[in-house]
Amino acid sequence: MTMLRHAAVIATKDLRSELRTKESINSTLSFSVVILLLFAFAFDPSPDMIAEFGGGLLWIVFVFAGALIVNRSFARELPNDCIDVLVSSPASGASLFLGKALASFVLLAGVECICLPAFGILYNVTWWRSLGGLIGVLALGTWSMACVGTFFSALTVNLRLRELMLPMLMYPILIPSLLSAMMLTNTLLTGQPIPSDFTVWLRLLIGFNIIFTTLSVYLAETVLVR
Amino acid sequence: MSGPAVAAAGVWKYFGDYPALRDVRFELGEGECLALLGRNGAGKTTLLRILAGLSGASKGGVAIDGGDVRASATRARVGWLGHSIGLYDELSARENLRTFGALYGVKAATISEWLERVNLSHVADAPVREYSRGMRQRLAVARAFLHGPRLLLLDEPFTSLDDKAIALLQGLLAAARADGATIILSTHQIREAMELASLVALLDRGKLVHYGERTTEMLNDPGYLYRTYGSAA
Amino acid sequence: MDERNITFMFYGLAVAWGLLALYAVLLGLRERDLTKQLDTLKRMVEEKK
Amino acid sequence: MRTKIILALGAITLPFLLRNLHMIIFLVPDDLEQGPVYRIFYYHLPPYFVAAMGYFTAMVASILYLVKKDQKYDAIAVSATEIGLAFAAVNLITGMIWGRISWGIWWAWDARLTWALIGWLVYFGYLVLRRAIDDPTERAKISAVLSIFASASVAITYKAIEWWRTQHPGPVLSIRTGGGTLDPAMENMLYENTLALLLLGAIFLLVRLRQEEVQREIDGLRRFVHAGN
Repeated sequence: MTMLRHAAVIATKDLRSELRTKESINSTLSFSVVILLLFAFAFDPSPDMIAEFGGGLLWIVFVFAGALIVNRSFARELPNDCIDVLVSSPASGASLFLGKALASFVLLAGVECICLPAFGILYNVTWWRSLGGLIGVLALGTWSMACVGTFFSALTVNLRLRELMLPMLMYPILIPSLLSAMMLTNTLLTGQPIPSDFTVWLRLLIGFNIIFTTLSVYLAETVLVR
Repeated sequence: MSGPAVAAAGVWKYFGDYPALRDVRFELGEGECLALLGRNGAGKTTLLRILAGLSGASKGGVAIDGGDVRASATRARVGWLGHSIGLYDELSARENLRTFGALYGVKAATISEWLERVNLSHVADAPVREYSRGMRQRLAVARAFLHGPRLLLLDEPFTSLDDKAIALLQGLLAAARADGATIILSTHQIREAMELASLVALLDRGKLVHYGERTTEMLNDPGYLYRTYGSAA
Repeated sequence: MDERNITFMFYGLAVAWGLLALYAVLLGLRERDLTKQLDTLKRMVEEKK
Repeated sequence: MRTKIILALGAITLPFLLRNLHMIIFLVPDDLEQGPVYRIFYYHLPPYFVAAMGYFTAMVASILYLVKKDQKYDAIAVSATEIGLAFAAVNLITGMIWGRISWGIWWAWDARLTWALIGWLVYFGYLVLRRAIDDPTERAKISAVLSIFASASVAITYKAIEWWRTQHPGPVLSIRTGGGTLDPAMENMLYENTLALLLLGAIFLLVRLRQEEVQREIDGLRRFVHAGN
């Protein structure tokens, strides 16, 4: 329907702008790989240590990468007041938000596709044994970050201390989804499928995504019409 | 079919406790052209932004053809040109127009036609960052007129344009006027804008102190309106 | 019960009351600051008239 | 008029709190295993209720602000959040002191303590965001949206942390456990102290609300003076 069509237009515009300027991709990628290296130096983890906190470590890298990417999401509209043109177009606030969240999701997924093999090499983890489950959990976790992150990027776009404010607001609110993602990724990295008592985390992650996507889509219009 | 009627019914806009707009009330008929005058900070931009659905009125409201300004169908017919050009520097002219055009459902042929009309087709695929000021302004005008808007909201359109761009904009506005579109443009008392206007409104510290026909004296003597209606300060 | 148990009880009670008292003091400070601002502004308005 | 209510409430609450304190230290029966330190519990659980009430009021006020756009609800939201944070701090730190004795470590990753800390972080972010926005109308709208997001997240976190780890003793109140685990005298004191702290919270709320109104008046006057009209 038209909302999704408008969202797609905004998403392709965002991705094209990003691929042309690479203003957030470069910094995010190098930043993520550096963190992976630092952890390797700091812990020099043995395989069973990896089984215990591999998922946590991976998600810490993704969370930092996420904050860098979503920070630029609405900031990109400020030069030349492009935000005014978008808001005055027939596209609703919700489709603007969805388009931007989609673009951030794709960028973040790109960074993850590079970090995961790097993680596998640095910590010699055969992460692809239960690949299906892993991709599912990564997608859910990444969407929760893209959704909440992009919404808060819209919320804080006009503030002075935006770079500082966004992560500070975003991280505590994302704790339930990050916690679930870390628990699930931990077991999936070691190759076993999600154990029965862990399905509760999967339900939490899915519930979190549903609640916050609806809230964001519903409140986007209020936030964007200044 | 002629452009929509625009009505403001007791619009108040507060920035905190500061009334940027105080009980602004007017009805603009279909196909009319209103010149919105006033000093800096009188509330011209605030009123235009509310009419374009960019910000909400604290009290009262505006209606375009009786409809809500945030309704998608209404906004599909509105053309907005703000102070800055509203284009992406990293994208080319064609990509910019294609992105905005897609939101209004504009076909590719119209886009190249408009690139031709503002004679930018020779640089259509270079990023806007490399354009001269005049070229950027012409592209901004093309973006505002791209989807054939029936209501044009222009915020001091003439102030930063070079001569070629002013001539282009005047031609387009005259054509739109002839075609029955409704136009509201805020201006710093520049003659070009006054010639087009059929109605004139004067805002003074948020209050609409005058709204009526544009007379010839106003055209010849820019200060006339401020002396007769504006407050001394 | 070892002696530490009782002392920690007093720590706990002290912290509870202390924090609430601290918040009350903060409110009081803000109250004074607000009234001061209000008075200076009112005087400025009088002078303008 | 409101100052009269505040003073009247104060006249009731302060002696009530002192009486409770006296009873808690001397009269309430001892808990056999934990010894006197369990008495901190009367200042650990009740503030948790008051904080939760504060956060809930803030959420409702924020929703009402978005619907009705009346600055009054924004004032209630910020005051309720601030008071929620104050009582949550009491809950958090008393919990840590109590934990120090019963578990032997300052910070046990116990479900309720962790949840209280996360809630504190989320709503502290709310206050910091408010300070970063100058225009009151804009500030009210953005904080209302943030408050709704915050309360949704804090609610989900409650469940998440619960599943994650809980060393916290199970619910002790008879209403929750169907009676029996707590000595009735202890339980009555819990309710009484909760009531006393709720009254104190109400006083703080009224004072804070009046301060918001004074702040609005100041902003209005300052604009009037600067606008020079």
